[in-house]
Amino acid sequence: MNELIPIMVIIPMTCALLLSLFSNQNKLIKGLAFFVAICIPIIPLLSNYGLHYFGGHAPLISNLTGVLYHPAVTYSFQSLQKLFIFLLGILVFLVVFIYINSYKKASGPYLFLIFMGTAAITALMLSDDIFHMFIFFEIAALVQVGIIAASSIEDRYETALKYMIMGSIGGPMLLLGIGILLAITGSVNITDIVYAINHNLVSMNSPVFLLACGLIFFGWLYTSGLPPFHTIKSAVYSKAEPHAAALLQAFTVITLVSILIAMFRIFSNLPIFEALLVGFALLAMILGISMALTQNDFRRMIGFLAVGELGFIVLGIGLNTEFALTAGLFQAINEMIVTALLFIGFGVVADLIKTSDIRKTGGLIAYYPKLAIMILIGGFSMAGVPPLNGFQSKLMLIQASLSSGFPEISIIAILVSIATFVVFVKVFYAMFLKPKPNDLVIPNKKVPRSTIFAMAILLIMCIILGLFPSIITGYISGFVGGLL
Amino acid sequence: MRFYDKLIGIFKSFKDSTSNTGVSANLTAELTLISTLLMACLLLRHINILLSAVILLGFAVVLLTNMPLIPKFKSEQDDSLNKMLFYVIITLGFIITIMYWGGNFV
Amino acid sequence: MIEYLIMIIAVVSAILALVQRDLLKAAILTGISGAAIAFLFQILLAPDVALTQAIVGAAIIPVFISLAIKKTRRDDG
Amino acid sequence: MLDLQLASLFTVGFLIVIGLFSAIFIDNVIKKLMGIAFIEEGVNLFIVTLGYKEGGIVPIYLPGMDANWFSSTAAYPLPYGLVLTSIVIGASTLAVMLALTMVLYKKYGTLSASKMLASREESELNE
Repeated sequence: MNELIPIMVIIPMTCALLLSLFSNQNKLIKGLAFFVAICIPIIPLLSNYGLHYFGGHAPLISNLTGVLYHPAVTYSFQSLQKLFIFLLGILVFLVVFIYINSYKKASGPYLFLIFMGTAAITALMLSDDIFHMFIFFEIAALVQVGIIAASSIEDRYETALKYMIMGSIGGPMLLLGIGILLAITGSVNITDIVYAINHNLVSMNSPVFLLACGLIFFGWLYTSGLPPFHTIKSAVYSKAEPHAAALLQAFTVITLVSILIAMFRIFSNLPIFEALLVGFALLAMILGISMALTQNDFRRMIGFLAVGELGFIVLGIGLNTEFALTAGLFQAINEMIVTALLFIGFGVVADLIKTSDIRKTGGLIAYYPKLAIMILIGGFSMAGVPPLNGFQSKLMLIQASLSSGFPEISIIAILVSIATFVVFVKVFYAMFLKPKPNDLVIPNKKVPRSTIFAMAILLIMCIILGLFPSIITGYISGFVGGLL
Repeated sequence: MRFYDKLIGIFKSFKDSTSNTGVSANLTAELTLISTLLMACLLLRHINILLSAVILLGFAVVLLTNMPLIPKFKSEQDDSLNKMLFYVIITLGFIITIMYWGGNFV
Repeated sequence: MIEYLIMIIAVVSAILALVQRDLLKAAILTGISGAAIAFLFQILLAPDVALTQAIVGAAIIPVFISLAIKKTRRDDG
Repeated sequence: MLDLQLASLFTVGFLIVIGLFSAIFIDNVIKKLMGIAFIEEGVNLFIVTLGYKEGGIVPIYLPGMDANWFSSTAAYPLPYGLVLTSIVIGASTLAVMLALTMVLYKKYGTLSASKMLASREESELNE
């Protein structure tokens, strides 16, 4: 059923507007949010692969040149989109579940932000139109700012304003790049742009085309939080509520993947594009891990780790072989799951003991043993310990970099994985195993059951993907085969 | 011998500010940073082997003589808007320069 | 000829807005720059965009900025 | 005389450079935000300039026009459609940033970015 493709965007958006409208009726919005959150992962499973043309404007053949062009905004739904939207749906469901269970009075505007963000990210993933992507990129940035500002952590407004000022430099640069592409190809549809480039209607060597590539690349760096934006992105993660941070990193990963695939389709014939991708991926890995090791705030530490892990995704795509692309996209999925688990786990600890400074924590394993084990396994998965999913994708990436003739990259990847492990040993020791400091007050409160449930589901997904990675890689390699 | 003394001094300089775990984490960060950056320099051999050798040696000397790198790195990557904007603009300039003049050569 | 004059007005009022000490004057100069750009859109054959820009650039943005100035402080500092 | 399209592109360049300059070098947050508004206006002007055609007409099809004549003389309307959206996005982004500035002014009592948006870790060390 191809009609379901626009529904994936329309349902969360409508739900967001309704939630904001009825924001004073607590029961109603809780029920509506829960119902829609269940629907969101189901719709992509029911939908068929295909294209959807808004307004029914099917592609036309030009009388003059005989070239097919797309007059409508086009949504393309393929196996990769199915996978990512399904996973995003599951994360949204878990986040909404945690939220409506842990607060007596649900806030309509806050749920509005969550669902609007979901709609924007889904549209970003589906869209085949580069200007459409820009619109939802800006909406996603605004939603992220709203989610940070709605939290109760200190210094949130400062971080929000900094993020927006950065975004106001990154966003117009992206738009400028899109404008240049529009000027030299006359279209904003990615398929049309790719056609024009592949049939030499556009000179690949013209400085204007290269400038467009650079500007779009810069805008993409902002939205995905790679260096030089890694400091602000990790601050954004650490200033959001725990469940919201889990959602924000999923937004970031999907935005990264969708814009990266669009850029890859347009610019992959430029050799310098791959060099830039690999360069920034290595920089993100190195800076992310070295900053994570030196932090004392464990939320910030996970924020930097999440940024560093993004480097692995970009690395896979920058290597530009079929196997490497599959590995990179698989790593994206694993990172979404594992980082969500860690943000929820660490965030709930920070909420309970009212501090996130590892110098002031200790001895928590006696109080929260379940939480400790889940966080430990999550950390192992992110560091790449064998039977878990992080191991599978990192192994694939290392093999891919070896087979494409870059042994240095695989050594760097291994070193970064080891350092990630060190970060987890440090933070696990400081939080759970170290003797309890005298001034640490542990409230007589249990971990909310909904949080344990959400973490358990994410953990089961980690283990299943680690044991049977072919569930996911089949979908991805089908998509990658069409991309190359 | 002098180099060894310097290294010991660096370990001690970490120690005064943080705890035991903090020292080991900072040391790991330091070693990871140096080794990965030097490894990344090796990638330049795909452009020119001589260039990569020269840059690798130069870089190694610079990194090892400025040894407590992590405090410098950390102070450069803090949350101040001015520092962030500085690096953002530097990166924008870098990308545009590389693209505009070097786009056809790599 | 008028179009070149409008371009010069847009750029000069933008520069003047940034060198003002009084933020309220700067907000008004931002509005002048926005209005000049709206005229430029009309000259560049986009009357519908010019209408939107005339509302947003010449009225809404200066009003937002002056509201923010009213809630904070007027002098540059 | 300078070509209109080229002159317009120069205006774009000036606006973006002025905007970037103020966003980076001016300390007052409200002036930073004004600079950001100039960047956005410059980019919008760039995209509108793309659609301009010298000696063309406004791309509105009126009854009685010859279709071939219209398609060869009218300006390219796609960029104009896009700019409408991006103007509104720019205005809403600016509004959110101004609101955040107002909140932060209440906390700090200053509009200086180097005081308001500085790193918090330094003040922790001083304690």
